[in-house]
Amino acid sequence: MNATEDPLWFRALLVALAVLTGLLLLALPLAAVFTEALRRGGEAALAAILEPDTLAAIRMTLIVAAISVPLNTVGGLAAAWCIAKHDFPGKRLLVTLVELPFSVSPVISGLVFVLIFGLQGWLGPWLQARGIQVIFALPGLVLATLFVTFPFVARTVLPLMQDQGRAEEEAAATLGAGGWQIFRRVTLPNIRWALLAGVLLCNARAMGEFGAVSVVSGHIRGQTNTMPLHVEILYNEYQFAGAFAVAALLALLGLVTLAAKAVLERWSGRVAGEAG
Amino acid sequence: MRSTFRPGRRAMLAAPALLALPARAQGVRELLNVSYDPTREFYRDYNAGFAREWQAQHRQTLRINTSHGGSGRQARSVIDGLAADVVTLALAYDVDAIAERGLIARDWITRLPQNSAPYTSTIVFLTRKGNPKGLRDWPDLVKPGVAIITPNPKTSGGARWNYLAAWASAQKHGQNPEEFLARLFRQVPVLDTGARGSTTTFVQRGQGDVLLAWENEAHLALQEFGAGQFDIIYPPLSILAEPSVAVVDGNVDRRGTRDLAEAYLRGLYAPAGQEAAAKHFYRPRDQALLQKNAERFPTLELVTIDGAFGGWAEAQRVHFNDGGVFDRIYRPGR
Amino acid sequence: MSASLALPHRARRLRAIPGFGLAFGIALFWLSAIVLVPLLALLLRPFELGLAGLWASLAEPRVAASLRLSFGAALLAAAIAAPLGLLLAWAVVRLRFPGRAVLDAAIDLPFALPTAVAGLAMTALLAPNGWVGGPLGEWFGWRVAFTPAGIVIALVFVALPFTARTVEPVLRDLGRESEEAAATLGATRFQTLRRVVLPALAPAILTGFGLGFARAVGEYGSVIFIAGNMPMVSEIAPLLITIRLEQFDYAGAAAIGLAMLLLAFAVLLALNLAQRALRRGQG
Amino acid sequence: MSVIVEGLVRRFGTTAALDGVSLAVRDGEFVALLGPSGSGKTTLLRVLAGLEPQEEGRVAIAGREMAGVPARERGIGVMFQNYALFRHMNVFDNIAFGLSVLPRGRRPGRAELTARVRELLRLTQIPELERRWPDQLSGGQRQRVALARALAIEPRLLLLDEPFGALDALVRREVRRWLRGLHDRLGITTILVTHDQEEAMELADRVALLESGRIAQFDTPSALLAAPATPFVAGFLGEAARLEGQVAGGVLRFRLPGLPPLAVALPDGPATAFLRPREVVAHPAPEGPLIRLVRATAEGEARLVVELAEDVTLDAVATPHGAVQGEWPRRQAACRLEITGAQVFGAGGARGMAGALRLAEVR
Repeated sequence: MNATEDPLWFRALLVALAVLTGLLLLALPLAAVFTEALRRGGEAALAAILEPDTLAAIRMTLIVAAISVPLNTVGGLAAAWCIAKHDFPGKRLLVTLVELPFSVSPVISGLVFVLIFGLQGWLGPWLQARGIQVIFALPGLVLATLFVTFPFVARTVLPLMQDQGRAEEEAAATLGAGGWQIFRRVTLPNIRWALLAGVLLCNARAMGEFGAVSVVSGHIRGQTNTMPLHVEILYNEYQFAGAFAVAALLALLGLVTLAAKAVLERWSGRVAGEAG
Repeated sequence: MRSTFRPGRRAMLAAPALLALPARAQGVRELLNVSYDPTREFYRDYNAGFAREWQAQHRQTLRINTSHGGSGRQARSVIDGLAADVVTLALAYDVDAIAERGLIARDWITRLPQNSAPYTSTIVFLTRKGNPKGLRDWPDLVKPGVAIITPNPKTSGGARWNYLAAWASAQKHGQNPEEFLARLFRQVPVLDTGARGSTTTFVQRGQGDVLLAWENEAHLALQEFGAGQFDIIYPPLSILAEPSVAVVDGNVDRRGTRDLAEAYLRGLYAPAGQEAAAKHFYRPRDQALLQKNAERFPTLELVTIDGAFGGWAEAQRVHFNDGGVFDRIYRPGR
Repeated sequence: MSASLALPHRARRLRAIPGFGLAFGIALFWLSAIVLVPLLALLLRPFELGLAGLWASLAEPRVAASLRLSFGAALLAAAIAAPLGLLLAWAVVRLRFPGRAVLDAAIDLPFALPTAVAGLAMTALLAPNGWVGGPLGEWFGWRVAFTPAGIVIALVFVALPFTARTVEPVLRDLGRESEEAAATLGATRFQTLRRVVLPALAPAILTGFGLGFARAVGEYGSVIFIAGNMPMVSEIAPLLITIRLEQFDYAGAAAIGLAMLLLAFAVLLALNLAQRALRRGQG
Repeated sequence: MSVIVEGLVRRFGTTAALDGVSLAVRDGEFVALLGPSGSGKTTLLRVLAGLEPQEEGRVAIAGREMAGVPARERGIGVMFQNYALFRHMNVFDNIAFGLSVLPRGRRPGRAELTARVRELLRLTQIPELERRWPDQLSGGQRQRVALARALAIEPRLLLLDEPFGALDALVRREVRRWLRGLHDRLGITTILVTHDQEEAMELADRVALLESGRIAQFDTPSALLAAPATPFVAGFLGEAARLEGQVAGGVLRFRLPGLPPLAVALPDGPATAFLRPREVVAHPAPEGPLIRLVRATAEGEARLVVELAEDVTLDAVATPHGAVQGEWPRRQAACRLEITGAQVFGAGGARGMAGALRLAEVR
């Protein structure tokens, strides 16, 4: 027996415990979603998804994600690049601020935009006078989603960037490359898989956000409902199978995200492994 | 790198376009009705009929959007700028709150007949089949071992009606109403945020022996989940719930939808509107129609908010505001 | 929006890697627009009440109780999720068994699963007539859904990936050399784990605990369905914020939000300090 | 291309990594920056490359002031400590990088670029590695790729940061010769950072010895060895042992027993002497300091460690002409030490050469 190998019974116990935790805490809720969704059969579930209001919610969710994820990717990359590759006063503060939205309750995340853009808020009356609708419309949904998904890209990419150090970027600088060239040709290729994983997580969260979006949505059927909000609406209409069908669709998106992320990680690991 | 990103970018741009609805036809007029939870089914019916009629009369296609949620939350959204043309909320208090911010004329309640409430409802008990705990009147609810499901009066308009009905009954029976309500709420195991949440808890999760519910919600629950599982019990005394409707002046003037909004609300008083209300278990104002449906809407003693509580503003202040009676019920040490 | 913005005193300071100005500009603009300005609103709004009013609004027993519940449940959930996360990380990194890859991927599930969906699923499972809640009630007489216990379970679910994923890379990095060294020095396996492995992992565990806590304390979607929402008992602070909002009490709602933010910050700061002490003790 | 550095200062927090460095490198010269770790040599290199800002002082390269000129515009070839090869590019792309980021107008076409890279591969003698990835290369190969990459931009100045650190001893020696040969062929002004004095002495025309952010001495290797300017230089170079003593009347007497006095041209007072092993010769003797260790060297002489006092030892060489051949030198034998020369510094830092005292001078 290896010196650092635990006895078989102990390892078996650990595996059993881990698998049990995984089953109880992770797999069971998922199973519940799919079981409930299929309670009235696959066709009923499909019909619920193909209903116009549901399709509108799916469309809204995709639009919100399509706007907010790229924005957060650019911003997150810029912040991570500054933090990992440059020195400047207040760097620690920037790191903390980037992580801040993680510790803010989603309800507050929605509330802050109501406080600013609401009719009782700072900019509301001015905006309304000009016919600009921010909250209870797409911009509000995007803002709330941006806030909630803010740290994902930066946080996934930053450790890797810091780990890789600055030597390659400095080498590129001495070879005459400009900032954008360095970023695009040296930094980005080195972090692309981590970046993609971060973008995927960001996307999953953007599509699944409930609390913050709920505050700023206005819940107009077929217009400002996203999928998670539509789940709640269907649920409140006693269309449980429909609610869980949409929930299952969301869960499926999440699962695809996870699978893609796992594949990415394995792939990048293999690429690195092959090269080394 | 470059080649792997390109198709992704294209797909991302294409995805929303794929799902995009066709551009809206010209001449379509839109109306947003911001309402509360239990009216979904009713307004879906009414909207379809109203749009048909409007199309026939004005040659305009209508697109009526609805937003549903807890009554208070909906009022708050309108206050914060949700561009509602009409509000159809659970309580006059919530409409008052909007009026206070200047979006609705202060005298809104007198602009339409019967306190601007085109249909009414009341609070009833929904029990398990056969009413195993024998709950007939409000005092029965606080018998030991009875679990009561009701939403939180702080967040749910319907729950405030429940609360006030119980209060009125306690007064009638000569009990200390505050003590009665304290006992009652001690027997509530789950306090959902909205009426729909409570119904789900009672029906779906099997919690509690009795659900305090809008009359229309109780009927709807029977209809949705099978009549064989639950009984509707009418207590001898309850409260007259008057869900209020109003045109949001600030918004219709801005959006140019006043004619439409006013017609929409007036239509609720018209025969078609009254019939739709009755069909969805709201008590119509039309006496003839009410008589015709007497089987669904049994007569019982109904106190009014103005008569028993001095109006909504007063009831809200005394009972539901922070530091009011409801908060006292949950004071620690009781 | 150039370097001069960051460095008012040194207008043209030389930087090793070019491109800082633009990137910093983007980052700063993005941060301000999406995070700082909105939070400023949260910071300023409560003071409309005046200091006394602000205090009165927060000192109310229900608010205090909900804050106690939110923070207590989140801390407890993080404390439960920390060993569970360690267990999962250990299983994924150190043990070989069929289904390991699936377990590895499943750890991120709460990240990817929309919180409302998680809440519905948890409620369906744990309700007295649910798959898990039923047997629990029948056999043990336990009630989980609609009690603080339900809240804690939902929060453990939410916090788990944070604790597992912070420990995992450190564990992977740790290697077996130090354990082997300990073994050659005559330590028993238990002594090795307790005196060599655990201290090495402790900062990561603490970080995971902090992240899990931060995520759990504000959680709304997955808790609201299962909480029961009884004032003084199972009413979480975010719910109280919504309640205040629905009473049109913006300042009061923002006050609770601010209190939560500051409290969460205090907890995270304390954890940070503890972690620094821990590292120093090791260094 | 000449490099002029004057009064350069660079601080990190409160500690000064460079504390007023001045240096003038001639065109085509090979200069080594030598010093213990933390002496500021890498910082100096990074300031020259434009990777660290200069806070005070000036840097001029080929007569052009460098303040505010970013690294990318300096046209200086840098070989980094761990080579910093782009891990996601193969060898060809690594070398081609500098050419491919030129402004469009000056960027060579594909054919020309390929030709240039191939030429560099030939020059660095690694044409077969063109399609390999950085992690498939050995240390020596990586080094050549890094050099080829730095040379691709046709630098007028080449900076090498500990370029041999990652190589094993045998490869090191070979690569060193090759590098110096390449320098002589290309004639590019080269500055090398190293902590290995043997490396610096062998490669460089002149060596700048750094001590905590200052240049202690800048001279040819032989001059450094023959005439160290400060006690630090004397102590750092040539494994010299440091011994304290007292000068009186032109005679240095050591504080420790067992050492003969030396003649030195210094005023009276305390003094410090630096003795290299070659300058201390042990003769067999019936009594005296004991030999603790004996090590044979490839050159055929015996290196000794002699114990002067409790826990104080001195490196020495043994006279090959021992009384008993084969028995001498051996461990635990007593010996008499003769000192053939030393660098001595007086109290004020005054330097004097010391030599063996002729008998007549002993009073």
